[in-house]
Amino acid sequence: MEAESQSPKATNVETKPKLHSDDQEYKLRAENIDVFYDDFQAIKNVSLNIVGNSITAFIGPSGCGKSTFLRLFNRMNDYIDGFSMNGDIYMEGKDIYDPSIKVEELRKTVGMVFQKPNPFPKSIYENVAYGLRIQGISDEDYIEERVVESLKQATLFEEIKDNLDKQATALSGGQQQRLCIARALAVKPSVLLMDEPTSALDPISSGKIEDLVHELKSDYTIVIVTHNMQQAGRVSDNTAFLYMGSLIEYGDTQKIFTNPEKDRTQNYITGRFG
Amino acid sequence: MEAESQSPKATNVETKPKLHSDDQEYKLRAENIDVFYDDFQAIKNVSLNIVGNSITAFIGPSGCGKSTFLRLFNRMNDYIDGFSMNGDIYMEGKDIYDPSIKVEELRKTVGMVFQKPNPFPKSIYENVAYGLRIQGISDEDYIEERVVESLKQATLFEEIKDNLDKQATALSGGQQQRLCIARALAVKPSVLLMDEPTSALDPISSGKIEDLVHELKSDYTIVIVTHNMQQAGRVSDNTAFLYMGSLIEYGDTQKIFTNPEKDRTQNYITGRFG
Amino acid sequence: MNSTESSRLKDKAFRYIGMGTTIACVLILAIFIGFILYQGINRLGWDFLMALPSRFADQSGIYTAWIGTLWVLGLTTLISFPLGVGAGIYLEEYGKDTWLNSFLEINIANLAGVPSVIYGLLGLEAFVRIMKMGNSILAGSLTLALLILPIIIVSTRESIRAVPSSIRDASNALGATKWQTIWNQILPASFGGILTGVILALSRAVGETAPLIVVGALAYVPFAPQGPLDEFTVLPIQIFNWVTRPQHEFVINAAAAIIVLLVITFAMNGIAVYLRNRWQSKMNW
Amino acid sequence: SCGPSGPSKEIKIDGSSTVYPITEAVAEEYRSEAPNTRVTVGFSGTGGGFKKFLRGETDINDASRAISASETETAKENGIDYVRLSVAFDGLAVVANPENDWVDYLTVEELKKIWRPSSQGKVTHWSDVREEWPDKELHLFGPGVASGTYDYFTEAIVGESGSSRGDFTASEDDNVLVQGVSTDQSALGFFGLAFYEENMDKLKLVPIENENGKKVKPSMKTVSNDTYSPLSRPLFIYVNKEAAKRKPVQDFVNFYLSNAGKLAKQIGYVPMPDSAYQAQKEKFKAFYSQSDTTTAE
Amino acid sequence: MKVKEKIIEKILAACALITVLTTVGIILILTIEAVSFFQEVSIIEFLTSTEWTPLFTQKSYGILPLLAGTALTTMIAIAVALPIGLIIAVYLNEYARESVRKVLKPLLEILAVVPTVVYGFFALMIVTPFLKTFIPGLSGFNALSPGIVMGIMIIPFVSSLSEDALSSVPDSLRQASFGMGSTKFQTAFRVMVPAASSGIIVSAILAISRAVGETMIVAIAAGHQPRFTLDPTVPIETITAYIVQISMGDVPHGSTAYQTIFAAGITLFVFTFILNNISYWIKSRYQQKYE
Ligand SMILES: Nc1ncnc2c1ncn2[C@@H]1O[C@H](COP(=O)(O)OP(=O)(O)OP(=O)(O)O)[C@@H](O)[C@H]1O
Ligand SMILES: Nc1ncnc2c1ncn2[C@@H]1O[C@H](COP(=O)(O)OP(=O)(O)OP(=O)(O)O)[C@@H](O)[C@H]1O
Ligand SMILES: [Mg+2]
Ligand SMILES: [Mg+2]
Ligand SMILES: O=P([O-])([O-])[O-]
Repeated sequence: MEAESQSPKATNVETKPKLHSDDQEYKLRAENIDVFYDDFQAIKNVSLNIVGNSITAFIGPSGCGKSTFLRLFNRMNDYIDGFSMNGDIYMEGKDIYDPSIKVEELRKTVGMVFQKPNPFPKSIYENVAYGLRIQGISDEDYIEERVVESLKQATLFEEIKDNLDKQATALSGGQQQRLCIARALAVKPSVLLMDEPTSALDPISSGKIEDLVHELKSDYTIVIVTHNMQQAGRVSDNTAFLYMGSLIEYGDTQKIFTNPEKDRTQNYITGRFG
Repeated sequence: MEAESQSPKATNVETKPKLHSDDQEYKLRAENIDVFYDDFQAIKNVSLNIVGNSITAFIGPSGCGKSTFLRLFNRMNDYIDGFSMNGDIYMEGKDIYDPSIKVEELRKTVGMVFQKPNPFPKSIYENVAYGLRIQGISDEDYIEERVVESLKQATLFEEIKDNLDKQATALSGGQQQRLCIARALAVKPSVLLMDEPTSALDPISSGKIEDLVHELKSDYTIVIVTHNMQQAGRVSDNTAFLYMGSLIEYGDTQKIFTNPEKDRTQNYITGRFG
Repeated sequence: MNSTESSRLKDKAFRYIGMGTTIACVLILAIFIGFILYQGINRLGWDFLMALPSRFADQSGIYTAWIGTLWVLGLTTLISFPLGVGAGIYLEEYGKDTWLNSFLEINIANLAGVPSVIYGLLGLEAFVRIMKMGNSILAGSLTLALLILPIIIVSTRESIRAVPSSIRDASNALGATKWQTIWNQILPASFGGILTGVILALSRAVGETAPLIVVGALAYVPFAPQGPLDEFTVLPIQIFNWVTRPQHEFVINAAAAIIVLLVITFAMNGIAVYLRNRWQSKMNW
Repeated sequence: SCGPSGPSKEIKIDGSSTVYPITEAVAEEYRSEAPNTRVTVGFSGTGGGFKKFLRGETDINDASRAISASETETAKENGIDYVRLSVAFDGLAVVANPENDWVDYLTVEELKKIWRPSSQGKVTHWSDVREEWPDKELHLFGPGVASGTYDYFTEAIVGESGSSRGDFTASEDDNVLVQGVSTDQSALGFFGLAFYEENMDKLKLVPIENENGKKVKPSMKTVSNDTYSPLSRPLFIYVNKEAAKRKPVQDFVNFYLSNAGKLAKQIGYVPMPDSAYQAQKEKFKAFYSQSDTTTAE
Repeated sequence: MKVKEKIIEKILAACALITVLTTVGIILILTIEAVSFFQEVSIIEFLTSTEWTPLFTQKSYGILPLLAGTALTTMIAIAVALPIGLIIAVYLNEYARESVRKVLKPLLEILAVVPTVVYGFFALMIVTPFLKTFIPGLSGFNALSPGIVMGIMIIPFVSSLSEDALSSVPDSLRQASFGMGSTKFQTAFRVMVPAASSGIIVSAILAISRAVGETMIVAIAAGHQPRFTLDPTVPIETITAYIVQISMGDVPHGSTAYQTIFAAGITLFVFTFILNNISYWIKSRYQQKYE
């Protein structure tokens, strides 16, 4: 029920992302998040709303907490020793840290792609089928259909369609990363988290992934961490700038890159620090 | 018998270091040096003469071959698998790669200080005495005299004179590095090679080492590798700029820093690449 | 939803199965040791340690056995320590990356996997018969020394490898010869690790039975040995001898002797672990 | 505790595991008599012991049978002279597991059926021995081939020394046999009577029908009066001549003969009459005092 | 100076060559005795006859009963050690907290330092009587009890080596699996274990090799009866136990009976040699994979 002009919450800042008419329209909402690793506070009172079917980029210097924040949305921090948090994260209005939420279910809805391509040491086919198999699906026809479709979505199918039995680890880095995206897509998530998905890749492979991300936008809500300013500028609708655990500025990517409100953002984007 | 105005050899360059009247005055001479690590050529046809009782700095971007070149002068590359070289290195006119040369003897004349302080896990006293002991010297009085004198030369004596029995590893980083210098001095070398001797140290410790290097100049020929432009400028008489294994420019430090002949040198010194 | 439920259930079940299995193993060990203590602890005493073997179980002791064990241990150390450390130094410091080195490496890996009873056959033929040492302490010790040599070599190499190359560089740059560097720097710096490996290897030797039986140490030796060419018995063989007797009193003797053997083995392992920790914390370069 | 002892104060004994307990007991008692004499006793079996004895490696050999013809041959070749001294009697006990409730007695014929070589792999169940017995697997235990007990048993039962089936648990260590039989319901085994007496509670003694048709259990009495036949026998020690010239050996053997009767009884063997021991002592004395006869140069 | 250096190097090389001498010695001794054995006994009989009675009047030299005994106890040991070791490895690596692992792992490794003669005692005095309460027909000497105890003894080999293999699998795979919504169980058995499979196989092979060569446990608790059977409840004999049994008596040098222990020894050596080399080969390939 928030007003049309309302901006997403952020510590001490009022920034303007692309807005929608209804609270329901926020696919993801983070409210007053603190994250601690033992005594060290990695995220400091960050609030931030993300609308559906958009691409949001997290930028900031190394160690500012981008990955930490991203991983909150599929609860991947849960396994880290010493991790603790305050605040709430909602997905489509539901508190994902509520005890009634099954974290395995959540992760099927919120897919994730990592910095370094990490295919399983199995065949290409079995990599993509993995998410379905662990759900107990055994209908081979359905699995095959999903594998092919996901590989097509990830624009990988044409390159490897004759080699679905090949070991995934034998693919090139760029292909591996697209495979990892296909693997995430196979279980039909609605959110896709990507943590520096191209930082280990050459420029050509990176370009392919960027194109792919663009295409996926119509079906998925995508949050992407990147240290590549140009990439953030090219690919995202909204950008959040984090610095030492705090959200400095958040809003329309165009705006952030051309006319940021904070000097810090300005300095970072023009490469004067970080 | 070379003419007074002759400049040291360098691949495709004519640069002017501080000159002396006689070939004999060149403490060290490298002629047409190629170095290979297996198939990879790390040094490409470099020639370079160094006069006695001077400080020569090697600068250049990481991986350009500074350390490789420096370590030729005490044959420390000999142990590296796959190392091979062409060309000759003379010290006071003698070819140090001649089979008749005993490498252990050479190293007593050419001391070396490394990037990370590497004292032995023994007492301070025994660290400095080590070089004497392995020469078979057993006259304790003489050893003590050398230890004290070397520590004094390395401007460390005052700080630790009451603790000569202390473990050397318990000293601070800067003290450890001065200890390593004292250790090298104890055997009365005439050349001192230093490979980034201050890069692991804080600015204050670095300053002390720089002062020390300056003082040692009157007795030793010093060759120092550094990635710190300011340091090279402050400390050295001559500077050699290496780039991808080639010697780009070599000459008077003042000249190199204020008015280099090559654009590459200019760019590197002003920090435009490297 | 359903599949998530069952996955979670399996997950939970395995957590308990895993914990249960692990604890069960530790528990079995506890039961074993508890049983031994229960059977044997009352038999232990000064008399038991100092008595010679006897046909009466309650007058029988392990004097000859532990003296024999000490002899064998000492002699095995004397033989295997210099050989193993020397071989380790050679492999790590000399002739690296030669075909000989990789051959030696495979060979040592293989020797480490040869069953101990085969070493017994080697000892029987080579030492007892060809070199005519008979069933002596020397023959037994030589056999055990060969048996533990691979362990000592491997741990020596690991310890030497743990010494940072900066130490080696520093020594070389001062004009030290290879051996001077090894003797003055590498060995002192790796000594803790080497010692750990040697003690672990010896603790294995203390418990070895089969190779000694094969070289002929299973005799009734009612007198403590006085020299390396004497016949001998050791604790594990004394235990074996008593275990095979049907009379309960001898079984109790066996249990008591096992307590002594376990104390020795655990103590050696404990010392080794302690040394390793101390060495590792000292060697944080 | 004891001072340096020259090699001459060392006495090496090996041989029969049946005689071993007697010799062990004597050696142990002798420790207090002559603390500086080091007596070592092995139990390689009579045959195994003779191998060493005839190579001159041991001074005394325990034997639960007389020396064989081929062994005598070897002795001549090696120039070993020796004397045989009797030390006690023994019976061979045939034993089963206490839980075995069917075996009441065995005839010599049945024992032969069980143990002869041709029965290997054929007589494998109790029912193969006597039809009314259960169809349970027959697990056999006996002394190893190096033992005099084995030789004696095969001679007495099968008819040829050293001839038997091979598929049984054979051990020179009688303790292993006791353990095996006492823990295995379908076991049948044999060994010296003394081992039965030491482990009576764990074993069932099987009576043997002798040629008079009487079912006899071995005991002190039945062995010494010869009614337990054919499985009773004398036990010996053999002393090397060279060794017998050494004073410590003479002392030890005399001590042995003086105490064997008492100790044998303690352990479960059948002692000889005192006069017999006296006769053995004299035989021994005559042996080591006489000049060399057999040793050729 | 140079001369001294050379001498030292030669001495050190000699130390290293002792290991070669050892191998040569083992192979030579086994081969020489085995060759004279095979001059008496046909290799066909050795490999095919199902009876092993070299000491009796009706001599038969079939190694199969000893091999069967070795195979039987080894299989029982592996059946115990492999699943338990693997479960423990997975549990310690994927489930247990660091503090728990720090306590449990060294405790488990105690199992591997207990001398084998002590395990023989356990097998004979504890495990066999315990098993008898379930299996009344169990002989006092049998393959089952020493097999199980041997299995317990080699659990730490399997668990430690497998855990090393599991922990060398990059964490990114675990992350990927969790990120897909897998439970720890699914992650462990569908991703981690397959990814670590070569290391786990190495641990299994080394465990087998160890079980094949284990001597005292079987010498004490398995009986000494060469029997061509896979029945775990009756007395059997392994190759190793046979060597010990013969060594306990005095079989004269040069006799065929004496040579049998070398024929048995070379059989044992060949098996363990093959196993060790397979594991060495897998290990050197697999170590390249994750480095
Ligand atoms: N497991 C952990 N335990 C303790 N501290 C951690 C842990 N992970 C991250 N941190 C700390 O939390 C802070 C934020 O880390 P995070 O990985 O989120 O940064 P980032 O912005 O993603 O950096 P980068 O660009 O280098 O990936 C850093 O200071 C980091 O050192
Ligand atoms: N042991 C070696 N084996 C193979 N290549 C080597 C080895 N040491 C150095 N190189 C290569 O030789 C080149 C020169 O190395 P060197 O260490 O001399 O560079 P450098 O100028 O000292 O660099 P830095 O400033 O990083 O110390 C580099 O490309 C390096 O990768
Ligand atoms: Mg990150
Ligand atoms: Mg360098
Ligand atoms: O050991 P034996 O008495 O049977 O020879």
